[in-house]
Amino acid sequence: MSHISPVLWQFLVKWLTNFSLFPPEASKVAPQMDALYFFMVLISLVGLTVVILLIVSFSVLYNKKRHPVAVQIEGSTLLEATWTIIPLGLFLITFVWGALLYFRIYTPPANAMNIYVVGKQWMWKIEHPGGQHEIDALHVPIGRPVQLTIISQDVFHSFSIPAFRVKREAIPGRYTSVWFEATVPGTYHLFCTQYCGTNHSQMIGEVVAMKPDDFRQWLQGSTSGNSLAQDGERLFASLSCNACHNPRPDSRGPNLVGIYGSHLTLASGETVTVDDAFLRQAILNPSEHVTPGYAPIMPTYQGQISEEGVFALVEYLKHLDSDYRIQQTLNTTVLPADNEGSPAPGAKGSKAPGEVKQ
Amino acid sequence: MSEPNAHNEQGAEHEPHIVSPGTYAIILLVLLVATATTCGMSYIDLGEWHIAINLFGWHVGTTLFWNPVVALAIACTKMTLVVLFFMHIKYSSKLTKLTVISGFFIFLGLISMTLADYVSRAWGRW
Amino acid sequence: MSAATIVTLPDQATARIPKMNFLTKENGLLSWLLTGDHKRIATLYLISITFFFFIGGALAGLIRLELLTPQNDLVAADTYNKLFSMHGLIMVFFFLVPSVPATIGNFLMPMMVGAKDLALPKINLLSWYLYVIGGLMMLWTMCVGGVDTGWTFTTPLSTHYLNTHVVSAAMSVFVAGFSSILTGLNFIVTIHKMRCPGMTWFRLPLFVWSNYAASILMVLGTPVLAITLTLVALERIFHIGVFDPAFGGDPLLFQHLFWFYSHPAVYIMILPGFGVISEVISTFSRKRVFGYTAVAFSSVAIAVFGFFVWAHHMFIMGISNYSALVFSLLTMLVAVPSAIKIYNWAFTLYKGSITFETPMLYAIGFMGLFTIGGLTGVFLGATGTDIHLTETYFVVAHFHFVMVGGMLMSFLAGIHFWWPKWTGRMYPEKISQLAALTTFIGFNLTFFPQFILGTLGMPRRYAAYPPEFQVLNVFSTAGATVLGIGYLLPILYLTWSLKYGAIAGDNPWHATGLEWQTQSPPLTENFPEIPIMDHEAYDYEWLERMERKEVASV
Amino acid sequence: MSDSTAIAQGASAGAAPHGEHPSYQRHHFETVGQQFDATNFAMWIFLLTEVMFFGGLFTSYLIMRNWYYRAFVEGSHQLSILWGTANTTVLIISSFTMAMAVWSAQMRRKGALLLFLGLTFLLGIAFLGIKGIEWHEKWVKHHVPGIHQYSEQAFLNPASDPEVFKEYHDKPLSPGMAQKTEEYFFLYFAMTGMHALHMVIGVCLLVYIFIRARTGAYTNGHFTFVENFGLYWHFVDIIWIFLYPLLYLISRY
Ligand code: HEA
Ligand code: HEA
Ligand code: HEC
Ligand code: CUA
Ligand SMILES: [Cu+2]
Repeated sequence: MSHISPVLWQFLVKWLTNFSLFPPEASKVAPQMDALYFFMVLISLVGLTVVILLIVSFSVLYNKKRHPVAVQIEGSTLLEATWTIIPLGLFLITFVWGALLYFRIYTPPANAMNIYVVGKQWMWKIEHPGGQHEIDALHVPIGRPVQLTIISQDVFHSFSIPAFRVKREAIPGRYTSVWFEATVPGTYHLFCTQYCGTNHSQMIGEVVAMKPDDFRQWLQGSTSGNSLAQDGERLFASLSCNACHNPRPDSRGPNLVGIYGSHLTLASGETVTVDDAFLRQAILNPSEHVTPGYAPIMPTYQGQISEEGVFALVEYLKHLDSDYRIQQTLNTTVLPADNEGSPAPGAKGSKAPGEVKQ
Repeated sequence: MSEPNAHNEQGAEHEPHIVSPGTYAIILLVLLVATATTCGMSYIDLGEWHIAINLFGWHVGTTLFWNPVVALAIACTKMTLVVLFFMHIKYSSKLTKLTVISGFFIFLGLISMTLADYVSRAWGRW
Repeated sequence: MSAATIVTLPDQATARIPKMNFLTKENGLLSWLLTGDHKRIATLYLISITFFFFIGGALAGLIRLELLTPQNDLVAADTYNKLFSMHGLIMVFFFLVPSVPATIGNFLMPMMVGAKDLALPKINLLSWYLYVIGGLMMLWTMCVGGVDTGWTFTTPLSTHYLNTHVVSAAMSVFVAGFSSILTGLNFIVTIHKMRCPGMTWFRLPLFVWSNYAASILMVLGTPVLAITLTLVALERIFHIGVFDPAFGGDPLLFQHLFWFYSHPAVYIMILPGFGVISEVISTFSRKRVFGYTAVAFSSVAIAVFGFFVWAHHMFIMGISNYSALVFSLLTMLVAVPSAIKIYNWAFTLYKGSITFETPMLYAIGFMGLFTIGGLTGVFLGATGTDIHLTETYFVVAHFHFVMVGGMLMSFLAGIHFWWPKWTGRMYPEKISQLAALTTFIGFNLTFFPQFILGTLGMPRRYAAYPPEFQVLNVFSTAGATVLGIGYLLPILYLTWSLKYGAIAGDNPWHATGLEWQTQSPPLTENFPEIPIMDHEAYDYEWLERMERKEVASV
Repeated sequence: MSDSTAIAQGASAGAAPHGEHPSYQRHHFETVGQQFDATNFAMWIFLLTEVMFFGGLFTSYLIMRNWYYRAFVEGSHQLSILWGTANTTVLIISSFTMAMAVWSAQMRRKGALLLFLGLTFLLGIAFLGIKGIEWHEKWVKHHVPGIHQYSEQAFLNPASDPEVFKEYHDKPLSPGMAQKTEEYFFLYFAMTGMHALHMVIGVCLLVYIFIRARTGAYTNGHFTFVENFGLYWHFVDIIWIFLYPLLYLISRY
């Protein structure tokens, strides 16, 4: 058979082995998304079937041969109302359902572990809190919510994991975030879905969801020696941030210990919550967020720190809760906690503003 | 061969209303005074108004500076005068009036809905 | 003064093409290039957009060929990017936006309202010239190397990261935009000011209503695109930025401004098509359109609401979640009027007396395909599912269903429907029915698999893709070939019919519109004398009475 | 853009005589009134497109102003209130003379028409002249973004050139913010430039109208073109009425 047309044969084989109508459901939100998707398929089928049924049956019943003289009809308010209200109702249901899902996907839970993602033409750089760097690959444990903090270094990109049904734009100059909880171990596609220039279609990679133990092993195996926070600490010293930000009483800059998660009142009267985005802004555009009691003397670091560097600084400042030295020794990477009760050091919100040790 | 009045919508306006020079002069005067006011006003600090709402832990707040608001209000008044009198809208057909209004409606839609996005970004953590 | 509109009986056996008509009035190239006659300008438009359609189609062919295999082996990634960018730009701005309004609309609008010409004939001609200038700029851009921004000109990619001909492409769209503004302006003025005696708003054919709605969108939306593209060009030339964050700008601002035009633009692209469908369905089922007022007002509702849903293209791009909520809700609301239309058309068939000539086949195809396209739009309008589906082939399939399955189908329906009026000759019926069927089959084969691809997660604008997506892509490419044939056929037989087609007579379809109550092809002045409208639109009983009367008087 | 509308309408006057109708009536209109109405309405629609055209710029301006308020204040203080106010006055008066020109045409007074057209023209030129002076100043100070090396030095903290710095009574800006003044000037040039472009088109049309008015073209009862041009001119005035407080008067106290 195969000698007749090898191309056709291959094609058939491929079809039979690879054909699927649906991507794998590998995250907690995937079945929820698919439920809505199927609901919409269903109402679409109903709507479409009605349209087709009407057309076909009228075409048969009232074609010229059967029905030579048309009967003029103005319209019908009742019918008009029917096909206004039913689709409207169905669309509103999809709206509410969709919105719930949307807020779920874009609102990370407090105990999520944080992984940083930098997009640039044309690769994804991933920074784990434990200092593991990855390029075009992302390793995550299953059964734990993972929050991605994403930024782009140049143009728009979009971080997409179809098997998890999540996707978020990487925007230059701004953090965005998305979260997921992988459920099935396996290797999945990672795509850049926003058109970003020549090699847009090469900006792809793999997401590897692993059992917690495997993940722990992977973390240990691929550590770079320093945790991200330690990288940050080095930067903090080498950029001489500590010349001004230090625990000395006469320091020129505010003490940054425990600042993460607290509420700051700025000189302009605004109150802000210190989060990743604020820290980034405070480092790159210090003049826009002046703390009362301090002169606006902090220089801008725009263009001097790479986005990965900013991530490292942010991660460092996040953990700065007692002293300017981080309580970590080299080679001890941040490991995810197995039980919900004790969130990992990287976990967001693990430290409510009240507990801040000053 | 034509029946002028059979045409819809234009019957009303064969002879456009002629506004008298006196009216124009008054409008000119008002416009000049308004310009002077705008200019003078900008040297006075009209203060600001803090709007702050605290809803279930959300801090929704902005500060409204009166100077630009007043300046823009005056500009809008000036515009209205120019449109009504210099551009004869006061004496125009309903259709033209409606056209102008709907144009500004869409214009405001563009500005307000875009700004609404920027403003509300601060409300959440997105 | 005639009391009733002119009706002359079609007598296809002995009919001759009238000696005096708009095509023969004057001869020579200049008489065409300097014409003020809306029907000649429509003809010029028809020729030029057909030209651009085939260029766009050829690019689509290359896209599909490249996607036959997972690797990027036919063309380099850069070339591929240029292919789809030029394909999108040409198809949208040089084919679909002017398609129905500037050709069929231009041809019919004055006749439908009972006027001798559009209100501003010179402006109309100017608009064609602007179109041509814009088109030449686009062709020039293509010849010197093309542009690879995608049709959406996404900043900061387009402003600072590409070294292709972004500025000339943007300016070409700018110029073409003004062409469409002027067409819209002309229509609005004509509809308001040029209606013949007795032509009240609710006697207007629905084609006029839907083009009116589209014109509002053109007039108020397009300028925003113009200024946005100007800013893109300035930013590129002077290296400063309102759109590039590296210079303190905001790329989302570009998105807001761009989509403020480009969402209404999708309704510019569909509303005139709705108009064609109304005319065709009514004529071939010999019935007044069911729920005339509802259909008329739904067009206007789409136009008004259509302005306020633009951010549904930006759900994952970092707009505020609250904003996403509002825009999603409005998107759902704007989908309803389309549903109203579809069901009203379906019910127009009820108790009609239906025949299935080619325009009707296209119209029925339209209803099925547009419903699918529109409903998948709702998938994208729901914020949650959009996260998964956006920027994948699901979107590509969605918009080809509405644009190609919707608008292109209705364009072809319209061209066939009014071809006898336009040229005085019939197109060959059997082969055109075959063409309609071919496009329908080819279309589904091309674009249906793309829904599945999108759901599986295949991103759009990919020159190479993971091998497991190949099977569906092969289907799609195969379908595109069939589709291409389906589109080549009409151009062949329509050209053929110019010389050999049967003489059509004035009103081969026994349609009620004013345009059918004058000779085919019409006089330059459209009507021997200005008609007086004394009946409702789609009043087939009136038509019958008139025809009977004429028979009696012969 | 705008001139084309007007030209095509103006050309209508040249149409061939047509039976009992006045020579300026185009053949496809039933009555002169219909013609007037249609062109007038068309002009309004056209102005709406212009509103949306500037709308994009205003939106960008508002967002940037909110983000970089300090830079916008400093940038704005670089403009001369005197020139700005003078220009506003000039433009408002020119709007008045234009309205009077339309009135003269309506009253069929050729002399007055020519006078007011002439005045409008002069005021238009005056506006452009003043604008030119202002732009020149920016050029000299290297405040034209993009063209030659943009100089944010003057706004900088610490200012590199104490002499320049003395001019500024406000607190100097941080480097990041100082750079954003470029954003202000970009929008300043985009907005006033787009406005000036409209003025230039208007002034050219005025010359055309003036020449034709001398032959009595608009004082024969057919003043549509003057009327429509008037609408255009007032529209351009309105844009400036908004540009003036937005660009010149940010936080002057
Ligand atoms: C002709 C063009 C056209 C038309 C008419 C539409 C119509 C619609 N579009 Fe589409 N759209 C595009 C062209 C068009 N679109 C293009 C070109 C893009 C991509 C741009 C790009 O990124 O390159 C796009 C992208 C696009 C997106 C963004 C996707 C993304 O990038 O994430 C969204 C999201 O909301 C959307 C939604 C809709 C909706 C809700 C409609 C609605 O108007 C549809 C309304 C119609 C119906 C709903 C069908 C009829 C209804 C029935 C028969 C009732 C059924 C009955 C029951 C339910 C009982 N479209
Ligand atoms: C009106 C709009 C319109 C029309 C009619 C079409 C028609 C077609 N489009 Fe297009 N398409 C768009 C608008 C349109 N498209 C837009 C806006 C985009 C997005 C661009 C972007 O991402 O920026 C897009 C993107 C797009 C893609 C996605 C590219 C990507 O994301 O990587 C694909 C892929 O299959 C595609 C395919 C097709 C096909 C097969 C047709 C077919 O229907 C075409 C059939 C016609 C023919 C095949 C022509 C037949 C004639 C010949 C072949 C002979 C030619 C001969 C000579 C010239 C002498 N289109
Ligand atoms: C010249 C002294 C100086 C240097 C160097 C400096 N800062 Fe600052 N920093 C300040 C001052 C003063 C403030 C408070 C006023 C302000 O916000 O501008 C501040 C504020 C901050 C804040 C905001 C917190 C708050 O309470 O407002 C952060 C975060 C910060 N600095 C981080 C850094 C980092 C990271 C570096 C090094 C890369 C750094 N700083 C270098 C002086 C400095
Ligand atoms: Cu990065 Cu596409
Ligand atoms: Cu849209």
